[in-house]
Amino acid sequence: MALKLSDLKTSAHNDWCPGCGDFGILNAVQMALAEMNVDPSNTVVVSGVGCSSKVPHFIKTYGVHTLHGRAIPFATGIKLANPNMEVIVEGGDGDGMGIGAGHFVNSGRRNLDMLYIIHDNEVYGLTKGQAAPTLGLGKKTKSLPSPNINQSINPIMLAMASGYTWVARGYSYDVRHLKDLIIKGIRHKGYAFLDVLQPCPTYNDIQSKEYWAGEGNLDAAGKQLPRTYKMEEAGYDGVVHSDDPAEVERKVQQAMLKSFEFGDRTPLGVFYQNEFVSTYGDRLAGHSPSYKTNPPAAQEIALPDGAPLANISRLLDDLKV
Amino acid sequence: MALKLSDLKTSAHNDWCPGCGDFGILNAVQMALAEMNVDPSNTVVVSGVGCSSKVPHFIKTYGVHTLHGRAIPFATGIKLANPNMEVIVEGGDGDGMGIGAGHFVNSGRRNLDMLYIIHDNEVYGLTKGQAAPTLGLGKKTKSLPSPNINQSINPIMLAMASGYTWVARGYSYDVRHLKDLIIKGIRHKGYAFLDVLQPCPTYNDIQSKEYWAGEGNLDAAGKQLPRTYKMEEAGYDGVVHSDDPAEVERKVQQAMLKSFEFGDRTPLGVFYQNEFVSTYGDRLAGHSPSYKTNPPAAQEIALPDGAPLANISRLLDDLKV
Amino acid sequence: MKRDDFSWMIGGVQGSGVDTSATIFARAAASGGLHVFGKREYYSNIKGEHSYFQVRVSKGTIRSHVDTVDMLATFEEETIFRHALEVRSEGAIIYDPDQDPKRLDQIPTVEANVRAALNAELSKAGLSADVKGIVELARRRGAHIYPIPYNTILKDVGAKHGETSLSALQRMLNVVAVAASFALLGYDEEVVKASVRNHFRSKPKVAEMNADAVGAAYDHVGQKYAGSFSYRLSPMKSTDVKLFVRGNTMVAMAKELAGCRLQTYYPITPASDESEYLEAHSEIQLDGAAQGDPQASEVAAMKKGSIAVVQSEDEIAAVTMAIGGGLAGVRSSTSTSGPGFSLMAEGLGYAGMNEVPVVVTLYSRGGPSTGLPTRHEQGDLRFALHAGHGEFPRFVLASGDLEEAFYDTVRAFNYSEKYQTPLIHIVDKALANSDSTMSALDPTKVKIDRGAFLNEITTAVNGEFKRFQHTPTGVSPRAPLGTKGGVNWYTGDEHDELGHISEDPVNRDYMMEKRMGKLDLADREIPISERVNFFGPEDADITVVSWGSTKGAILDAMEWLKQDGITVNFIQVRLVNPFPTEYVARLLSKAKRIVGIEMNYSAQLIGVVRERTCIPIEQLVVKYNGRPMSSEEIYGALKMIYEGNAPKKLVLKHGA
Amino acid sequence: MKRDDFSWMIGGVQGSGVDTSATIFARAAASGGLHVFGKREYYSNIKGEHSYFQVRVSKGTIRSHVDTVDMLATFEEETIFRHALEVRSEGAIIYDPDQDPKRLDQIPTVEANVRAALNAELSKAGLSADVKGIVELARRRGAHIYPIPYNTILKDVGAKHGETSLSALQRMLNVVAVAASFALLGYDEEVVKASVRNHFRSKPKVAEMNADAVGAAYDHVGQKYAGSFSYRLSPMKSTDVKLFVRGNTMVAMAKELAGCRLQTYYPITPASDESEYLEAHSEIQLDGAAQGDPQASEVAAMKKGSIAVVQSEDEIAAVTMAIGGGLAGVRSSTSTSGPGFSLMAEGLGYAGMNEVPVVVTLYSRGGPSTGLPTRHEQGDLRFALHAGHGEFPRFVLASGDLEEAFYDTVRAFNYSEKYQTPLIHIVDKALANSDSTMSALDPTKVKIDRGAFLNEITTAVNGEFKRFQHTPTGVSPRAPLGTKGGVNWYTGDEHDELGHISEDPVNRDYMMEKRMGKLDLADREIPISERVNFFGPEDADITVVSWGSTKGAILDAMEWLKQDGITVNFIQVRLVNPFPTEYVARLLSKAKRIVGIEMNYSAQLIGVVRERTCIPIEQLVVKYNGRPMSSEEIYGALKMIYEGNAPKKLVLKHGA
Ligand SMILES: Cc1ncc(C[n+]2csc(CCOP(=O)(O)OP(=O)(O)O)c2C)c(N)n1
Ligand SMILES: Cc1ncc(C[n+]2csc(CCOP(=O)(O)OP(=O)(O)O)c2C)c(N)n1
Ligand code: SF4
Ligand code: SF4
Ligand SMILES: [Mg+2]
Ligand SMILES: [Mg+2]
Repeated sequence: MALKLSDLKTSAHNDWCPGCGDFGILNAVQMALAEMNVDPSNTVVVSGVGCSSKVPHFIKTYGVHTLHGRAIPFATGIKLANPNMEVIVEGGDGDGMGIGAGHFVNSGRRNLDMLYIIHDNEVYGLTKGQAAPTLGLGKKTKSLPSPNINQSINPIMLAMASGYTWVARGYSYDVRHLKDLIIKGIRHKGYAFLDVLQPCPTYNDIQSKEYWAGEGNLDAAGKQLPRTYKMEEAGYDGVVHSDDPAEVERKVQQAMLKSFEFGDRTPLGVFYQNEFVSTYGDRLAGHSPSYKTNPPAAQEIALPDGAPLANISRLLDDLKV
Repeated sequence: MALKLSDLKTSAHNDWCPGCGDFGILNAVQMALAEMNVDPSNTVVVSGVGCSSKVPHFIKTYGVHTLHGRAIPFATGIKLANPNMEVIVEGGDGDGMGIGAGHFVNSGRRNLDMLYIIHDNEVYGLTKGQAAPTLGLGKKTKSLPSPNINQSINPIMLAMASGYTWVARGYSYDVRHLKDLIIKGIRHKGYAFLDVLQPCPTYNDIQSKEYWAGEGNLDAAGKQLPRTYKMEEAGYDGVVHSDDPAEVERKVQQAMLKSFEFGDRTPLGVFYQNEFVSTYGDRLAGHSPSYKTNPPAAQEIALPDGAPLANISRLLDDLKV
Repeated sequence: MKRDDFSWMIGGVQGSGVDTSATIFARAAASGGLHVFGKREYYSNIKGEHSYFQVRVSKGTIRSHVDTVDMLATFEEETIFRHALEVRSEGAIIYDPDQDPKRLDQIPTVEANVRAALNAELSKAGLSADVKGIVELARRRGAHIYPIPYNTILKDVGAKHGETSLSALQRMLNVVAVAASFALLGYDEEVVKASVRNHFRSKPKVAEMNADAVGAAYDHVGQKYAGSFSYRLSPMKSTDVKLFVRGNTMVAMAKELAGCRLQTYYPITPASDESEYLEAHSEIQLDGAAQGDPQASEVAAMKKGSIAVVQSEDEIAAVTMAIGGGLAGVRSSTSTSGPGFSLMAEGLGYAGMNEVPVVVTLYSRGGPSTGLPTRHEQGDLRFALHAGHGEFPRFVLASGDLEEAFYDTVRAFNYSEKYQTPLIHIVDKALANSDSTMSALDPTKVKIDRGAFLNEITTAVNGEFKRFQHTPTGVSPRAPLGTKGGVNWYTGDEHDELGHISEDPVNRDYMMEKRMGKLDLADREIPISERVNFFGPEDADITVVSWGSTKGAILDAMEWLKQDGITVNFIQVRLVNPFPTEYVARLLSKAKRIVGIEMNYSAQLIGVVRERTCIPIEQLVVKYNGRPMSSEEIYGALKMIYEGNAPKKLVLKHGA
Repeated sequence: MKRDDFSWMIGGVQGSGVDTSATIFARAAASGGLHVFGKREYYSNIKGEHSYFQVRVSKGTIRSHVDTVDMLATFEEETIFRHALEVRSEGAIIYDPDQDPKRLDQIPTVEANVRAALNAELSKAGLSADVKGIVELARRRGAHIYPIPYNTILKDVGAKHGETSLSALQRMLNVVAVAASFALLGYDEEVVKASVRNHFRSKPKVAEMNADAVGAAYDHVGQKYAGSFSYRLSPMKSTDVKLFVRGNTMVAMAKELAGCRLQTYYPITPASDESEYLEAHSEIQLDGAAQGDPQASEVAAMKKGSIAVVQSEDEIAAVTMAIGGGLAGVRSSTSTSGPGFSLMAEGLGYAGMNEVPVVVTLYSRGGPSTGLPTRHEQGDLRFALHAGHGEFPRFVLASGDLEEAFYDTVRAFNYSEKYQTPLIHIVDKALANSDSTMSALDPTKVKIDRGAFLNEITTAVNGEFKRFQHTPTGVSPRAPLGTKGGVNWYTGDEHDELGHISEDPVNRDYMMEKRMGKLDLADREIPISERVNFFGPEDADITVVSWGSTKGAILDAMEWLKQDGITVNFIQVRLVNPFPTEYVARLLSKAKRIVGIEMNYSAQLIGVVRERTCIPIEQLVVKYNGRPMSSEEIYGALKMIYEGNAPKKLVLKHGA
């Protein structure tokens, strides 16, 4: 039975500001899940804390709205426990690359098979518009009393440096393209990172919908040129096609160089994709084969009468005097 | 009066293992400070927790041995309070890029004028040799029961992605070269990062002194080829010579590409240096000019009788009914 | 119980200017010499959810809110549905009759159970579930209903100023609601206009238009409802009402006065307002001696200083940066609330171990976890007392009202620096976000005491300075990092006098006793007057024990109870650690009937009192629904207890 | 006080095999049916600092260490300097006479104050500050000195096996020291050889050479010192000595048995050993039913499972990953010690708020801050009870010995899952790092109780499942993430039955009462026998209250006191939260004289007892120098108290 978009809507009241870019991302996720016909009860959306992190409440799969900055380790625990579940992580840029930067970097080292979507609005929405790590040095959004005194982080570059094996960027008002990216990210075997440009009309008057649409960016004929473009359409191929280390290195470097493009011509699409890296699940199974065949969440641990199923007599034997 | 090396030695007992690479780094730091003839009482070495982080106790400047992973924010607080002090941060790779990765990344956004030295031994020394974030996937040091199941982080790349304005690598057994790098790093106006290859003979039998000396890396004639080389000697120039954004971008990209070299030919020296970025102190002073002229640690806050010097009557005026 | 104050409420959609209207109302009242207390309630949301503001006005001192609503000013439907039935009999409701057809089921932000309850009431009364119905129900229950044709009034005003944009006109809705309220109360029109002009002073045209809106509202009310509402509000000539303030601001100002020169923060509700205030006022005038003395010290005259305010990457960084500042000899602090404080536990222990002064201002909000981020609770006391593994000294100081928050902030830095110990200053959200008039503050009453702070090291041996030198008191002279004449070390490990790692058991005992002993020293040295407030007669029917923001409501309730012939005294503990055991035990041992009052589930302070004094306190009044205690609730609770009708744990439940 | 056990000590440089020798000694004794208790002391250092191991051996049950050293085995100078004077009169010192000329001032690892004290003693005695001098001083104080020519013995053995490498020979120093000790004690040579062979079983050649070294040492002692030492040790035929175990391992094994299938950790002393054990044993045999029943269930037979053991990037990740595992329905835990636990406060609150079962094993070590990472303290109890802002339920369980640690670990998972509440299991370092013989463990005694755990959702409405459904007990049926039949939500915010954010005050009250009420439920349901141990006669001269690893020393001391005619009973609190208030109050109200014994500065448990019972406990015995309490110290302290000679707070100070 095919999943309909409406099957993925919940009864929870959505209290995002009118015009918030979060709506587009929510729609794209729901469209992707519907198109993939996922089993909602085998899917979980895990988030941190922030405006964007309220998103699980609006999607009718399992939803875990966690702590500020901790979406990744919560999701990691869920995926480790139940590797057969579809795990999607979402959260804000402050959540993911401010307070959560340590997890962002170190989870890149694991290559767990999940998708992480950052709502990149360059501000801390829910706490009233302070600068997020993606806001450029000297930028002054309407929420800031004076220009930002921190340099910004480039999420794509940081993801590449951290070892994500699928790295992409989408735009919250290009819902169809975003939906396609989400599907690719979910299908990717390994850790996928999707940075989504998300206008926050309430606090960020710089990276606005109008800005991305090309306001003030006119061609010779005075026509607005949108500030985003699709890399793939421009001939870019981020996919690693063989596990030859030289090819891998080339593609990594290409993605890093590509990540420098930002502003008047901001690339959307897949910067990098490498299906040849073992997942963390594979690696655990290398050490303990039953991790694959009988993963934690699938294991019975006791008989109906409560007798434990684990037999530790071999462990006790080692301790015999 | 010139500072002698012996003036920088303390009475504290050094309990590193015989042959530990930490000794070379300690020596290099002391030599650098002596050569620069710093004022020990205007200098502070701040560290985290780990074998390497015991280092402040062996240097006769002020020393602050902090918490695991928190050397950077402690040092940040010190530097913010007393911008005229020389602040050097040291710590392990686990300390800096494992538990401390969030600070590593976000402090890169500030460009405070300090030097951060990581003792890169690829293991957690003080807790008995677990894998550090710099140990490669599948590597099995003698301390590990089975091969490492995490991918590694490239510290140079991470530092570049985080916005450090001076990024270099040294080797703990090339003390003179290391000393020169430390001097450069201290002199750099902005946030400097120095990754130091540091053999841990007790737990890491892979990245050993012999390995770096070229064991098993033979040329056609059967001669050992050292696995490190000096970039500058090979014609590499990491310095940004003008504040033209194109030049900056080129140099950043060059450093990132260079950081891919590792293993049989590992570059030492300065990957990147940019003196054109405003420091955090400058930026604070942009907002509050007295930060430069009368910084926190220099300010008197009370008269001898305890009367506060701050006059808040203008603030109170705003609240008058 | 006879209230002679007036309780006014306004509500609306978050982000639509509810705050502004309440501020204008309050300032207009305050500038007429009246005492004002304001309390804001809002969701953890940016735009769209319901928020409301309650402003209490009186000729005499008031310190709390009440549950009763004397007048409800509304301009949209949700506020009417949520609050109309709270209006007392003979109270007033101002509303826009254009809203009459709006239906309850069209408002998605109203919770299902709230909606169900309203539907039930309306249908029981045979009324429709729309604005018209609810207004009618309120009328039946005794409220006076004042329909105000907002749009007509606004259009007229707009026409006069050539303003036709609907959204521009809509922005004046608040002012019309405020003005209509004042008009009904017979309050001086010019005072209101002056207040409005002052509020919009940066935009003169807007100011004039709004002042005209005030006039139009007054005209309308004057024509239609002259004298119809019985309560009158009038300005008073001379009172001690001098300032109109909010909790965060009080703490921020006091930090500058206290000499705090490094403030770190990671954004969090309701703490970040304080840091943002400091950021906006980071240049500091250092001619402070002039405050008291016209012949100000020359050293300082006209000098300026700066407080570095830094947004950190997380709260671990915030607290460790502040400790770094403390090590460098700068009075440093960080402000946060529960979730952030949870991340500071390890840092606190480092400060304790290394005897670093640092002040953490903890704005306590509804927990646990993310909890109720914009709601009220005193739920963090026990955690503040025990945060961090192992044993180290710390001060825990809790203020009860805005004036206390001001002076306590200065004391916080003094205690922390003098005893070289971290200090947690709890300011609960009910203080942080409440507004109040108060009499003038006197910065010259404040003294700064830095304790054994060295500007130069003269005792170094071979260049090494014993930072943790053995002394009889346990307090060692402290030289900041950067002090000439020697160097020393710090480490989170147990250490010797120089600050080097030491695992020696003898040194360990000494250092533990040195550190922990400082609390005993402080216990001996800090006067009781700075640690506990005792209100009421020595001999009373009821002895209340409480702490923090409940102070105002308890004091207000005490006055009403006195009118009823019930005498109450009140032990307000401010310095919870070191706990003033002897003094409190002495007061309690004389008490007839002890009642613990706290805005949390488990009566945390009472646990501390039991632990320290072993005096059992069985009667509790608690509240944990996320709303602060009102003076009426406390009045009712104590009366019930006095009459012997209360359960052992009386749970207060009022709030919307 | 008459001890009939034997206390042996060996010391050496960290990393030089002190552990190995002690293990060989202990196993050789245990395999002879003797009871053994071993305690290790070491610096926070990898190589070079001094470490020592004390092994106590007895024919009867022993549960603690003593201060007295009956025999000191050494093979290098530092151990002689540090410990020679601890050897009792008539005790024995084994040493290498080649060390005689080594001077105290040549050992940089000896702390200045320790050196000064030794120098003073030696010079007072007119002896040189070298090994020769200290050995002479020990002899004068009554010790028997046994010089052993290690090098000669080793060279001879080496020659026989063609081994000339000095470092290879040096590696046998330990074995020679152990063998010489046993030889002096007249212990069966073959038992020792078998033990050595077993230890080196993976390297047969090394094993043989070491066995020969044992023989050579026996030969040497036999020739030179036959019968010269009076204490004899001999194997016993049948005893209940079955296992030789260490704390970490007990907990790890029990976790596998309890069904824990996700363990996260960030390396930290002394916790990581447990995780590393689990990592090395992550394949799990699931035919456990066979343990009790030869006709094992077919479902399970021969099936294998896996525990995922994950090194996280920090402890925040460790605890939140484990909570993630808990949400997914997997019994999950993390192990840490103080600094790591400090970082878990926020995560704990989330688990409490969302009713997620998760077990945190807290290996308590010397605090505060980095503190004394390899030393002992029970300093984290109060923090464990209150960690995390706001109010949420949690269990705090503390084990007193290795067997308890095993069974408590299983209970920990049961409580946590049944009441859907985080649990902190405190195992103090003195347990984690002590080794002990014990009788067999019985896995069939263990039952797993998962509480209201759903495998399928049948009650979803419109696909939405009420995870936090109102129930009379407060415990709602729980379906893991991934369960078919519906979905639900979790949030750190206050939430409704579905798990969606709710700020409604009525719902809030309900949810607070639901969560906190589970502790009352547990208080009613969990039998006292699992929560408190009560030892000794109902009616006793002294009633001791304590918790954790002091248990063994207290029990041992009680036996000695009984011999002296002093009766003691002992309340050992295991489940500190929910606190067994009524039961403890009842016992205490009958007590003649109550003594609180704790290995921390402020007597944390006693504070809890005072808070809960309001019974004042004034007499304390505490220790906070980083060394565990010995049975001798407790014996001495209680005797002093009995005789009325003790200060109110008696601080124990023994330890090196
Ligand atoms: C430990 C902790 N610190 C601070 C907060 C307060 N807080 C809530 S949301 C938020 C920032 C949200 O910004 P972002 O992650 O960019 O999400 P957005 O609202 O922009 O979608 C902060 C700091 C918190 N909840 N927890
Ligand atoms: C919060 C916390 N977690 C864990 C530890 C334990 N710990 C001490 S040192 C260390 C790792 C040290 O590794 P690294 O930083 O690489 O330094 P190295 O010892 O290799 O020089 C750890 C995990 C700690 N001290 N604090
Ligand atoms: S504040 Fe910004 S990010 Fe948050 S809901 Fe409003 S528009 Fe969206
Ligand atoms: S363990 Fe390794 S890093 Fe640590 S002191 Fe020894 S050699 Fe150096
Ligand atoms: Mg954001
Ligand atoms: Mg390391």
